[in-house]
Amino acid sequence: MSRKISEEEYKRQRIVRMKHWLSGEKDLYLDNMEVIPREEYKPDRKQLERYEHDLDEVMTRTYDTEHNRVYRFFQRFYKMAAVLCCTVLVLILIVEVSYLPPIGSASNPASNEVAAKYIEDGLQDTGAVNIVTGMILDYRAFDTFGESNVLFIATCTVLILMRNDKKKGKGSAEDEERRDSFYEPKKDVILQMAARILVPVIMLFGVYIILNGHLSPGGGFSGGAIIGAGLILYLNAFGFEKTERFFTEKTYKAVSFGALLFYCLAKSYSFYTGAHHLESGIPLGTPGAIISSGLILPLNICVGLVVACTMYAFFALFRKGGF
Amino acid sequence: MAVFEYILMGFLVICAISVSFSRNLLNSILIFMSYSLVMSIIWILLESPDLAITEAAVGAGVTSVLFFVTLKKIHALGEEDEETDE
Amino acid sequence: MFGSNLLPNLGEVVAMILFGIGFANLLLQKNLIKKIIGLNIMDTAVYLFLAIKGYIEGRSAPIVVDGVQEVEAYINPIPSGLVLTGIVVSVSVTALMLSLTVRLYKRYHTLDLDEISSRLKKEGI
Amino acid sequence: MAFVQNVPFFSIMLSMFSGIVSSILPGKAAKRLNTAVILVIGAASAWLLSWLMRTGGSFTFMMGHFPAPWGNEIRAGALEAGMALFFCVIMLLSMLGGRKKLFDEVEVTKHNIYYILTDLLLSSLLALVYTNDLFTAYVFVEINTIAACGLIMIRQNGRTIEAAVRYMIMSLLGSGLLLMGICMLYDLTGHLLMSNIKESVAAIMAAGTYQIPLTITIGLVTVGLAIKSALFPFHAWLPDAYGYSTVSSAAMLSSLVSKGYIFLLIKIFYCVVGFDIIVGSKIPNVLFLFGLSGMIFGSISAIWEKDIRRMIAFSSVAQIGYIYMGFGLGTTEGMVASIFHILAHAATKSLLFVSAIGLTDVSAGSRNFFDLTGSAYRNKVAGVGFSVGAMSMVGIPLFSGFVSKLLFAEAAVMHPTHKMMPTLIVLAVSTILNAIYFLKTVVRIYVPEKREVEAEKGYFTMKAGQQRLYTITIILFILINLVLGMMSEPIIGIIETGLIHFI
Repeated sequence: MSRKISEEEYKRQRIVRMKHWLSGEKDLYLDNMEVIPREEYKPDRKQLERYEHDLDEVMTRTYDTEHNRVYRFFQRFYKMAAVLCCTVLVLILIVEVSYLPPIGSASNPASNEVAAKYIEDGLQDTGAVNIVTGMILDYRAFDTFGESNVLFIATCTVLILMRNDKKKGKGSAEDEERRDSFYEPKKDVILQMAARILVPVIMLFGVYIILNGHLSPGGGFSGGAIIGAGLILYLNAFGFEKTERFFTEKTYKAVSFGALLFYCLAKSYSFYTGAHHLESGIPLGTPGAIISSGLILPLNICVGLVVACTMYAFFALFRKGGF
Repeated sequence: MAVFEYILMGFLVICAISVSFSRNLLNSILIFMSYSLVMSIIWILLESPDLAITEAAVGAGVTSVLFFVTLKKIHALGEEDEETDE
Repeated sequence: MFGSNLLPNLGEVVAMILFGIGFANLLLQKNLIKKIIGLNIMDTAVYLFLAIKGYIEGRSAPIVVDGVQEVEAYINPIPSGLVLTGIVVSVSVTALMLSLTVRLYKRYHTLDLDEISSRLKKEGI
Repeated sequence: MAFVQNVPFFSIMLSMFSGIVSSILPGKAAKRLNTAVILVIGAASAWLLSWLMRTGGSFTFMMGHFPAPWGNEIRAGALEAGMALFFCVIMLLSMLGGRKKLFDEVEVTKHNIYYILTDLLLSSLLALVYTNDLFTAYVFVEINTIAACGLIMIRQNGRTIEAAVRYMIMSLLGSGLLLMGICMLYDLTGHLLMSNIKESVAAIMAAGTYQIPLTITIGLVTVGLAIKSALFPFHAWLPDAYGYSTVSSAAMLSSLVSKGYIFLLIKIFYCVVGFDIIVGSKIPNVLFLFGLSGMIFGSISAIWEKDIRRMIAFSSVAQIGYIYMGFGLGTTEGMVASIFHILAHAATKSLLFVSAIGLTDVSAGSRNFFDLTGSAYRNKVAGVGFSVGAMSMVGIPLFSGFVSKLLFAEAAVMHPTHKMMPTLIVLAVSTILNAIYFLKTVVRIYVPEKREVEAEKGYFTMKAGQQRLYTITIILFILINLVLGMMSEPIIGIIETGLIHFI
């Protein structure tokens, strides 16, 4: 009742018009402005169509690879240029190599105080007999953590591409069965016999390499790859039915999630204490014993689990888009 | 470096070139596999056993298996017809 | 043009030639699978280069034996560590590329990338 | 050690942690976690930035129990903190702006993977920004590449997979060269840590040994990173990858992924080799040439393009040319202009992608230039956003693009040698070309379409109230653009102090 301005005036206010325009209730420009009459649109449309038609024509002629001489010339030219580029690259690299310090000599810039410290204090600092393992899992652990993330993200991308998500579609059960049997290995006696003997040995060897990663050559990654190879052999010999008893997508998720999470938390703890000059409070043990060298053994096991699962997962995803 | 290493390295180059020019995909994958094995031997000679184990397990093992599966899948796909989405 | 260390560095020259072969394969091969093999050759060539760099005449692998911890006893451990990390990366990338190949083949029934793209351009989606 | 100094370490680890946790979460929870993590990291980076501006200088943070030449290390200064904050803001807005589209275009079962990819992408970007170690940089470059590939092909049709393959091939060529360069640098200096390499490089240059291999090595690293960031002759993968992926991915790829590589290149120029040596090695001249040709060629291709998203993608090629041209000037002013252009381009290009998707949505999904007639009336928010982005790209005052063009021109005028005239001429030509294709599009979307035609083609009108999240995103993007354009002084100040602390 106590309006200061009339509704007409209110509606004419700029802010109200802005609001209306934004919410699209009334199109100021279409309704209140002079719109070009319809007739003038028609030739425009025709022109447009002609233009598009011409463009299509040009496109088809351009990409008619069999009859287009310019295209073929360009292709050949590109190839020549690329070969030339590669040759020049190799030449440049060889020239560079010829100026590099000679290989095999002990006075190279690369064998400096960094390498010396790893060799001299590695055993005391990390507790690992294998200096390379001590280096990648303790001195330069951040790189290695990044590396396991590379594996993780690669599995994610392969999952995107290869996983079959249409299993529950109707009518696909039969199709699924056909496809499954298509990819399943045929019952091969020789392969099965060989697998029966080889798989336990391969597995044992992989476990040995992982557990001895800080004592002898190898470590989480190589051992994990060996276990993965063993699993792949088992799968090839006995088929998905057998492996599904102990290895499904859930197992994969649980194992790799647990291992990566432990890795992440352990390394965060170690980085944090390291940066603040706190004692990490993890005993290094006696060098040479199996249970020694602090976090390296558990981390090796984690890496091994992740790698083994990843390798198997790659294979299973490639084979039938699932586990 | 010993003569043996140079022989192996020559073998590496031969493998790499023949991979590029072989017409059969299966052959190229097999050649690549032997390339990896030779590489791991060279690494043993260069006193890096960690690398040798890893390369033997990964380069000659898992990677080649992945190549084989891909090849099998592609040939299998050639026989049956699928992929209808989008 | 060439420096003085061409002959002593023959191993590295081989690594560079391999790198070039891999590079050319990755760039020029039409077949996707061969491209991927080229990628692997290129990566291993870099790793070979690194491993040769770490090698020092007459020293043994960096695993402490009998408590000997002199610098003179072992080769440089850093390149080995870097190569280990690198190998993982190249396996992951290979798996990713192979799965992309399978998907492309499923859709276009060819492994030739140029043919696929010219077909795509003709479709003009 | 102040508590705030933990922020770089904390943000890298937190984003990785959230990526790992997202692998077992359902899509919605992963989405919430992703948003929360980006917000937390952005706030923490802002805190770090304000602290660094107050105290000045930079600091290093040990990753592990061992000090500098033996263990890993990360390093933070004003520029790094600012970049981290900016990346977080742009990533958050791109995710918000494309969320609705994401639900349509990506299978439901794969939503959580999308969030894993973005989390890891963020962590790799942060690591690239903060790292002080070349090999760590290489590992995270690979994570960045794979994540970007995943982002391209998560919307699965033939085009995106083909684009992903092309992207991967070019990127892997770049990574190979980068890794080779890093190995050779290691061989020449014996270090992987940036500050130590810099000392050794200075010693090498002083002694005069190994000069030829050093120059070639720098060239390898530069070419590798240039290939990865789609500098002009290596851009073949870019239009398809940006044009056909889902919109959040396109926005993030153009504004974050390539910028991460470029930032790493800047870091290598300043912290690894030293800017004087880079300028002395004549590599900037090559970058200058490629940058100039990229500016012209990208714009011309964009004019020919009638698909609006590919047009924006080609415009990216031109803008990356600008950035490399700034490097090529070889002066500090040119570098400041380039870094400012990184910010301006990131803010504008993601705005353009997000608003373009609003326009195409109301035009029955057609991306054809001619079908967009009048779409700015059907979706007003998107229309306003697109116009702002276009004006910024063209370089109209008040918007961010204007400031960066001004900086480039200033840097060119202050340049001591003969690079002034080519820079100014190409800058002018490229601005005109930009104006041709962007203003053409703006005019096209504001030409009214007849009601009957709209009804016939199945167009509809999208009100601001129906897309609240989208509207907020666009408004925030416009605000960032205005802030960059009108309050550029303090930002340029941050860049300059950051560059000083780099040395």
